[in-house]
Amino acid sequence: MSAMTMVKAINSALDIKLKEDKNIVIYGEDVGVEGGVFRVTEGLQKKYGAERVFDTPLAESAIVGTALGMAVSGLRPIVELQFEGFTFPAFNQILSNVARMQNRSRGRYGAPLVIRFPYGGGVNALEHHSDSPEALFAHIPGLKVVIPSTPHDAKGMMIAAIESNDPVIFMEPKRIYRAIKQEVSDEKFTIPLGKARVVQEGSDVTVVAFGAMIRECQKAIVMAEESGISVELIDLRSIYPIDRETIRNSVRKTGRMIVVAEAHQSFSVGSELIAIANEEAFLYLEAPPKRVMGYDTVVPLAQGEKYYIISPDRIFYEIEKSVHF
Amino acid sequence: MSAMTMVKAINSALDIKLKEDKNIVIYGEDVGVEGGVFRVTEGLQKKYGAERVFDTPLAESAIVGTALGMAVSGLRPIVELQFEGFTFPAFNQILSNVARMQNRSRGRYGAPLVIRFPYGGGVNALEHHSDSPEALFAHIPGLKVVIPSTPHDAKGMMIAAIESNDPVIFMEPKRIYRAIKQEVSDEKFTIPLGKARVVQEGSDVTVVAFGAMIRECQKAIVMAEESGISVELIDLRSIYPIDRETIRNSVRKTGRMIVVAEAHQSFSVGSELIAIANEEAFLYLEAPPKRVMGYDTVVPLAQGEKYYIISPDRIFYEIEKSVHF
Amino acid sequence: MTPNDLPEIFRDHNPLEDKMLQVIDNEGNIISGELMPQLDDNTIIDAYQKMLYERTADEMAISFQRQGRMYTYTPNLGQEAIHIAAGMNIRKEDWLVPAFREMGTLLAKGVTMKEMFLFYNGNEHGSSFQNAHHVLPIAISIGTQLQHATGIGYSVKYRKKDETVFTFIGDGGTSEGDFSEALNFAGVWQVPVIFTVQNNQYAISVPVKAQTNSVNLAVKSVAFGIPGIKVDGNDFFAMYLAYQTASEYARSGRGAVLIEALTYRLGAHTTSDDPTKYRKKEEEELWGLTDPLVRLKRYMERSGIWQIDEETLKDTYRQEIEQQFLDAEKSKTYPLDDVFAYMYTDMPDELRRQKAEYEQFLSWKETRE
Amino acid sequence: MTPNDLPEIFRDHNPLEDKMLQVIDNEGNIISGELMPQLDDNTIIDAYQKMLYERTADEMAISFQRQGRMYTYTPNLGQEAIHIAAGMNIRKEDWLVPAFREMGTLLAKGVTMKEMFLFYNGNEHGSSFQNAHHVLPIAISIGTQLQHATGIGYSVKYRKKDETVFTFIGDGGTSEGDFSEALNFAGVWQVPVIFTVQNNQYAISVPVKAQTNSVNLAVKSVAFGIPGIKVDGNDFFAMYLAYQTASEYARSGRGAVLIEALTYRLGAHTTSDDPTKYRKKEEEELWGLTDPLVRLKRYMERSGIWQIDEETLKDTYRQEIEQQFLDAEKSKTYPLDDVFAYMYTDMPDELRRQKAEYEQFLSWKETRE
Ligand SMILES: Cc1ncc(C[n+]2csc(CCOP(=O)(O)OP(=O)(O)O)c2C)c(N)n1
Ligand SMILES: Cc1ncc(C[n+]2csc(CCOP(=O)(O)OP(=O)(O)O)c2C)c(N)n1
Ligand SMILES: [Mg+2]
Ligand SMILES: [Mg+2]
Repeated sequence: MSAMTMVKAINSALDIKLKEDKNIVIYGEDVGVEGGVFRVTEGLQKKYGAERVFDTPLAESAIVGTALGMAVSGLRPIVELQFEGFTFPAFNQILSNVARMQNRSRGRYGAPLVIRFPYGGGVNALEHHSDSPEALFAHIPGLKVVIPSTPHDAKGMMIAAIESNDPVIFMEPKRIYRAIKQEVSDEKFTIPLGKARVVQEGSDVTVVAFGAMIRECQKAIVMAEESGISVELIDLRSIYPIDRETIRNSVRKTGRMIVVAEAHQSFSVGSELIAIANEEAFLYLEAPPKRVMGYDTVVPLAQGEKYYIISPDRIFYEIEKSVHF
Repeated sequence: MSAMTMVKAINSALDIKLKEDKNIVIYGEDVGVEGGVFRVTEGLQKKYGAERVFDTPLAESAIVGTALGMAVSGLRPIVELQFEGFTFPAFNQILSNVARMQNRSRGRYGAPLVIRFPYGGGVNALEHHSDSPEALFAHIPGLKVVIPSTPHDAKGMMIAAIESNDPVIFMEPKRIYRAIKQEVSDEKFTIPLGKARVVQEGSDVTVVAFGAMIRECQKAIVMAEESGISVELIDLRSIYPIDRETIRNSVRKTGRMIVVAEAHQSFSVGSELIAIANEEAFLYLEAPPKRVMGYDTVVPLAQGEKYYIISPDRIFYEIEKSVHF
Repeated sequence: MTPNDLPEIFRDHNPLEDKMLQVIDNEGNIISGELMPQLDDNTIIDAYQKMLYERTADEMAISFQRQGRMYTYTPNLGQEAIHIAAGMNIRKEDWLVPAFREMGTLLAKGVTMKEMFLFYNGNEHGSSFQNAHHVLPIAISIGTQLQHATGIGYSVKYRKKDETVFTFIGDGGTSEGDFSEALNFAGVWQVPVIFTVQNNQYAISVPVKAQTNSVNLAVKSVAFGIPGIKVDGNDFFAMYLAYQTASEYARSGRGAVLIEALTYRLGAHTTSDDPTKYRKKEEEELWGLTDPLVRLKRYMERSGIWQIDEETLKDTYRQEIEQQFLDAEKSKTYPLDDVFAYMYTDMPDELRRQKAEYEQFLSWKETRE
Repeated sequence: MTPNDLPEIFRDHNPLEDKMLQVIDNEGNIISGELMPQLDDNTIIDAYQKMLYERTADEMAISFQRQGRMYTYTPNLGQEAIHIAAGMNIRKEDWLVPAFREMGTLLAKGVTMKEMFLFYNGNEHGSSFQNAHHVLPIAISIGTQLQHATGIGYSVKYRKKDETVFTFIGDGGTSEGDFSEALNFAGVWQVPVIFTVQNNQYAISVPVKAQTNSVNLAVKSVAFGIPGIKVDGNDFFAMYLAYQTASEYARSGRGAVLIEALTYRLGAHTTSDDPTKYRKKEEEELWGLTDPLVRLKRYMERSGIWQIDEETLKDTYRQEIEQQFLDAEKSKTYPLDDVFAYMYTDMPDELRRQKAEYEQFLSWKETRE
């Protein structure tokens, strides 16, 4: 066990898998010598050589497109895209090929690869550095889309992602890259993809969140508890496939659901979870399931971000409203 | 008035606007000499010259990227992307720039342009020619996303789209490009973007659809009526912004909602409409709102498409289930 | 890349000077004897037969499509020399990363006409290429496939395999950003990839002069620091020589190569296309004179190695191809399972749920019927 | 593009031969007198002052950022000759489509330091460029801006305006597919766009030799059929001459031009970057010798036109810049409205609803406090 940030935990996962499997290569912009702009790949080039951990030219489509070529020919590439805002030059390769090669070739060629990138707001960044595009990836059939909320989960989910024979979009909440330290095993372990985690049990209302929002929800829950409200907190972990069972069980129990996420609210994870709550627990609903999410606007630059980002008191406000509906 | 297919109606809209406004140019792959692979721009190059209606090199990102350049400098470009499956090389330009220039420059530069393309299944096509990616565009703040379901609407909405000072994604249901003929005015008229249309009033259940699915819903409604079920059919017309008011009024009246759309169901228009039904009409709901949509799979090639595409009896089946919930 | 590393034919046919590699002319006369690849008569006859087979298969596919027995089809008419020359130089262990207009090369790798028919009949099993080794499915999203090829190149190099990657794109495709990125990565990584641009003069209706202002397409290699050469794509011997040389170059570890094969799409873009809308009969006739089959046949006649009873041969081909078509038609089953089964290696519950829902509908439907 | 249409300096500095346009050396000595642009002393002094202003502003911005009074900032250190030369050749009616590292050119077009500070302080109003004509906001998604520039070029040509488009990208950016597509369209459309690649040797930590295998970046113009030239980007006179020539070329209707400006990023990539992780002190020192300010100053000293009291001048600049910074800090208001107001020209009800919902929360919050 060591105290690890999420950055360190992901680095540890990559390290373990690089050591274990010669077919794994890691590449992207600045991941080699520099170790990534967030230092997630720090030290790995030194340890495993520039043939296995390396920098590429500045071209996201080719980073992903070549990764698919590697994957169909026996390698298991892990590529970094530098920020969520720079995944879109690669969107065509992801949607049209990475997600579809397995189906298109009727299983003849698969795409065992991981595309990882930092995402999300709250870091006072320039444009394109504060977005949460998980819904765009989750709507694409053929992908798994996952987001960890703790160092422990980040490590176990990353190892599972690398070992998955399906392509995984691994989104890293940059706001908590270094904000949380946690005791994490130095050994190899995995957390199965596709399963949500009940962070805390409760009986009055279900709060579903993921990534950096879990921490904000926990702060809100302290406020709720002071008001005598019992909250069940679910960390979704996997955006696709989504864990209907955990949602069903919880909402049937509490009768209330609040989704907390940073992304634009329309056509979002929030919409999807509300649909699921209706499909799975319609007769149990005591208040309308609610999304507490970003606006359908560009994430404001640093000075305006306070209006956009979801604060604990905002979450508490919605919890209270739901309970008193 | 003339009997027009949707192809002809859109052509008529383009013709009227080209004649009226010298700042309008139309371009894309094969739209000039050839008049587009679906002949939507037929005859326009001849009429308005190759400076205003022209073919480009095969590069969707540049087609959209240059259109934004034209738009900020006073032109009003209308670009065609050949099929929905080939919009994705341009996804970055659309999301990162077209949708954001107005906000980024605090209104100094706008993006009055139209991106139009055929979409949807049911035409026995090769891969990438049967998809319905409306949710991907609708999740991007800054865009308007619209889909006509009749020749009349196509013409009026296209003229409105061209006259909009905001960028419009204009999706054309290729399955009904020529399948429906309708008397349409030869004159200029507009249909405001953002407003749904109540195709038919009813009291038992609300069916929300758009594009080629309207026709399928109408067939299902005949079956429903035979079973004594009164259906209200709403043609959404605008995917973003979505017309909450029309949905609210209808669902509050009927207490039931079924969304019919071709796209993959997760993180879709269906999810969004269910969320809206909850937000706007929770206490009125008598059965869980339901999405009748495509699977989270690639749209199968021609031989398997029958399993994927929504048939009238499938819609009727869901209407019945909802009414008897 | 110092000029000395460059094979002679690349140096002698500098695309910057817009030179083109050619071995025989339209009449089948040898233009440059020293360039004639060393091929015995049987190999040449074999090449011709393969070109004839591809042409026959194309003609039949078009006719099946017209009969309404097949969906949209993309003919290869006029581009056979490229496909067969590539096919004769590609080894079992080499990779083929196709676009969508190189049937002859697919067949050379072991893809069957039955699979081609299945694919154009709307069944994904036509892309699984059961007996073909190292062949990716047809790529429809133009340009993307070149990046896969470059990635395979990296993987081959990384694992120190003796495998070369053959990949294809059209003239129109060179305008896609993905084309440039793929060649740029290949240049930096120095990987064994042979990029062929089949310049058949059109991207659907758009002529190549509207695609780019560069003097030719081979010259684009300069931007990526890899050798490029423009070759007469309707001259089987020139194409053979180009692939032979490029393969040696790639196998020797010197990296990627760009070949522009100058050809002409004799037929329509697809069976839904009508070329009379955008090109002149005279132009088609002029290019018709460069037909690769005619040229090779003339060469064989002139050099006395013509021994082919073409009509009998075509009949044999027709029967065989028809049989494969019928097999494909017969195997035209598409169980519901196939929609879901291949999306993931381990199917998520969500897909199971969606499938079950559809099956419930089917049961309801049955009870009603 | 026949060679005769090409301006002499393009012909004499063929990027295929990796030649570079240079007028003065590091010591400020004239290398090729016949290339020296005709500039009077005051213009040269003015150029130096502008470079000095840009440098001063950069130093102060870095220091404001270090004081925690500003967010991440991208310095221009070492690249001033390019920016000021471009700025002196760009006219009011010309368009500037920037990347994110050409502050001097932005200032020349009328952008204010206050706006720059507002932007790097996290306020979109810093991109509205109130007093600047025909300047697009800073582009962060690398490569996309070149396509906007090409589109503006089309619009200028279509409306028969005498306007030239200046656009910029870094060495790393040349690897993006969007770069190639933009230049290819510009070649086909023959539009008045001057593409500058600021080759400052690095894309964050990645050296230019890892970006591409081409002999230089100017040579990429060959792939698009437009003229290209490699210029010493730290030589103000060479850059001036390049822009003068390129502007004439573009204005004469002959089309687009690619300029590779060879320079060096003397500072960090951004204020969050630490270059010692990936480059050697010796390398920095070596390039330090080519500092464009030092070179121009030496030239002025040698030719006896040095009349600048640099320290006094810098002090004036500092005061003026500080004032603009304070103005930016003062205007640091960001009403909730600003989040919603600019997304559409006519705000959809949906955004009104979302805003109202937030305002309800704010009222609740107030009652609780
Ligand atoms: C990314 C993308 N954009 C558009 C299309 C539609 N399309 C199919 S073939 C074609 C023309 C291709 O021309 P070329 O590259 O010259 O190949 P050819 O068809 O001549 O073999 C187009 C535009 C596509 N398949 N992919
Ligand atoms: C599409 C895209 N990918 C990645 C980034 C992240 N990024 C910002 S600057 C930079 C390096 C740019 O290098 P270069 O083009 O040489 O310009 P320079 O910073 O040297 O001026 C990168 C990778 C980005 N802004 N846009
Ligand atoms: Mg072609
Ligand atoms: Mg750089």
